[in-house]
Amino acid sequence: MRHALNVAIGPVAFRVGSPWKAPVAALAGLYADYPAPADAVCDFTVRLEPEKPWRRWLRPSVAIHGDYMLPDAAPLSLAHGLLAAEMGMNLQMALGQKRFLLLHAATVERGGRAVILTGESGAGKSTLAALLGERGWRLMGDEFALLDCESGLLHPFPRAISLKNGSIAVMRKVAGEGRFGPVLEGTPKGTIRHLKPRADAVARMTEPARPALILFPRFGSERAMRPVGQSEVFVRLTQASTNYVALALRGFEALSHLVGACPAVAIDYPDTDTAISLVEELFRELPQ
Amino acid sequence: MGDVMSEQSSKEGVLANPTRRTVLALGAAAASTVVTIRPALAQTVGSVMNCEIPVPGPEHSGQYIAADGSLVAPGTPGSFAPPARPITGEEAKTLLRGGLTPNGMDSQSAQAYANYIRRLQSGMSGFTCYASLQLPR
Amino acid sequence: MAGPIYIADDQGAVRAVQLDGLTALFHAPSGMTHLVAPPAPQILDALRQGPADARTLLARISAVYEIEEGSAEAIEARLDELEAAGLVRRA
Amino acid sequence: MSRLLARILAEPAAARALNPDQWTPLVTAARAESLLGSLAFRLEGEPGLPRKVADILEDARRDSEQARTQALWEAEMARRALAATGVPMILLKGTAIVAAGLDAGRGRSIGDLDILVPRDRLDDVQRALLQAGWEWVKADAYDDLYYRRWMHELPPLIHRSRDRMIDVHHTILPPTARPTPDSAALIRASIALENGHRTLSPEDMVVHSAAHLFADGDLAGGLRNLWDIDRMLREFTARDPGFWPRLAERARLHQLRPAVARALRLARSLYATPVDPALAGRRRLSDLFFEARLLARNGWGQPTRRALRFAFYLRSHWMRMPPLMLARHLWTKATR
Repeated sequence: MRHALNVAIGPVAFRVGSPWKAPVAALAGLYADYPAPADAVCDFTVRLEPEKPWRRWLRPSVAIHGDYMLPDAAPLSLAHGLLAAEMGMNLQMALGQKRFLLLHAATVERGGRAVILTGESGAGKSTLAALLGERGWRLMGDEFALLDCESGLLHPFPRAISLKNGSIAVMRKVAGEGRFGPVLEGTPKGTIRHLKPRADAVARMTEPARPALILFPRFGSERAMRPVGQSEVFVRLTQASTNYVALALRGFEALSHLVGACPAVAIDYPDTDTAISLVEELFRELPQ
Repeated sequence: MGDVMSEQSSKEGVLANPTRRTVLALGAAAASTVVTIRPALAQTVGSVMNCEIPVPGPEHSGQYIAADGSLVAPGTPGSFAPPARPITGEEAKTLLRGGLTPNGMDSQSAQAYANYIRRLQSGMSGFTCYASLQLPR
Repeated sequence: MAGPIYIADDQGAVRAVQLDGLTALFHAPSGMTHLVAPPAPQILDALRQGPADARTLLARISAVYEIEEGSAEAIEARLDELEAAGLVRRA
Repeated sequence: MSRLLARILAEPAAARALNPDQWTPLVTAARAESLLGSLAFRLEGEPGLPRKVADILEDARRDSEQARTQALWEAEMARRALAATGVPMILLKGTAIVAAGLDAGRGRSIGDLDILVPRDRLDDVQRALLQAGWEWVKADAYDDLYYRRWMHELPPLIHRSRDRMIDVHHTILPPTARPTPDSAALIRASIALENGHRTLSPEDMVVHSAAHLFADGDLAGGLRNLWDIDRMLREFTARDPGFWPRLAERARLHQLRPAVARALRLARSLYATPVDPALAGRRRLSDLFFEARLLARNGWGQPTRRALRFAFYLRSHWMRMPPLMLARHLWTKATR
């Protein structure tokens, strides 16, 4: 690999390599403030490489390869190399993470207590977490929550936030231009722009927090909340986890403990201000 | 964490300490009382890959798609030529829900493609993508 | 005529957690998690007293619980499900 | 990087001399060769590993324990499904290795469930599996015919709720391959384990591994298969001094003496396996090609030596089919 980058995000270290300079350089820019992996050892390797040798020059397209791969993954255009890198790292986490119970969820923390925001893609959890991260909360991650099976604590995974379409403008109002990556137009998910988390979120990326509240946010309806029963939470979280089955008994114990220990609420919201007030209200009502 | 677990575990079993003469419904013969948790990728698939489904897969390229989704020889009456490009994950999701027909497809061929996708099985091109679009089973 | 005899794994093979109304079972031999609704946990418990056919199980369960008439079929259907999930097996 | 991987597997203490920046490539190559679990068990308790490496290896050990549970469970479900037919079901490959509790099973990754049954009971087996929830992985008529006419197994089946595949074999090499193993002898010599399963005899397990490695495929995953052979040879010969002559006898019986001899030579070369020199025979020039093919992987996990890989791919087809049939097969694949 001509170009390579090692980067640590929370407790996980990645090695990303490519024969092209551009995707690695873009990634290095976005993660300039992140530390290099401890011991110089990486958990996962991602390769952003041409699908066929001639595709390096001729209509270049980036295949996402690495330690773990999926069939049916289509390549991306070279202009979207940064998105390919993001997907490649996510893919290693989804298929290869075996230390923590991995939940597809955003997490924010205040006073050592963490709120888990989970739900179907498009529910707005990423934007909501990013906004909370600008309003007095520590952003622990916008994509994956890492539950430590032994301690029951959540570990941060504060990668650059992947903003899509409308949420780019929302965040541009509250975060300076210097924290944004390049605009990626016409990707399979529309327009994408990455936002670097605030400096404190990166500085505290090895500091775990105790889960206190599980929320299932849904954008688009009138303000509403509904408590969610334990068995429903259990099943929904197994479906939000890519490694629940692989972790076997450890996963079962960690998840049943989480479900037993945290209240869970489904919240509907018509706009982000309402969502933030709902999160604040529910967090205040938690027993100390 | 161990403490909470042992409190919650039904160590004694249900019969050992039952509430006497509790009514227990045994359910209809057709009802189901066991749900098995399966490995899940569905929620994350958009984050981990740019997924698409070739119709038909490269192992059957050139074949046409009948209305029920099965593969037939090119030109078979009532069958449809394959789409010019693979169907993306998003399009497949829309198709399977019976939503709008993706650009460049008429509704009948779209229906045949949707049926083809429904018949995909593990080991065939596109299956991982299809499986990832499924709601939790 | 007696139907097939069923056997359940012993208690040590299964971890159970109550979740409002349902029971989450971790089945160690398979590494699988099942969520089961009544009467499945009661059937498993009754079967742990020793291998039994559907009729014997019904007798064991009705010694403890009030159950409706003509339930042998329902018990058999439950046993089929539990067998498919690997939680019980035929002797 | 694969050469370093093979060396550390054979001699774990050599890991102490690794530089920090050698570990990521080593882990990546091990994952790509499905050998990370085996490496993790070999390095268990090795002092002085970087903290991160120790974590990665611990995760790999736990992961392979789960793979073992799943594989044994799938075997158990197949056993239950076939119990009423009375057909003897013999476990093959990875599942057999872990079911027998062999050293080779420590950390081994396991894919599909492979079983061997008598050819004249295939219909009963097929019926019982279909009834117990296995389904055909859809194959078109050509593939189906191909399997039934030319292969040593039923077309693959998958379980509809557990999503696991089963390969039902009636012998260990395609009938079209040049060597013809004696499948009746394989079944006759099979042994019952305490846990209710059956495996091939130790000698036949080694012969089968060698056949699988050199007479039936393009050597993809070969480094792992050769590791199985190394572990089995060491364990079986330590247990039983009469192992070598019996292995020689079984290899001859199944017409697989050349494959077994080559497996011995390559295991000795890559994993320093102590082997019987008479059975291994003289080192051949072609061993170098096999060795290069087995090691064709770099520290980014990428396959290397394209031309050599392609040559072995062609060889795998050539060996399995008489030339006329190969031409017909490739033609059908190319034109549909």
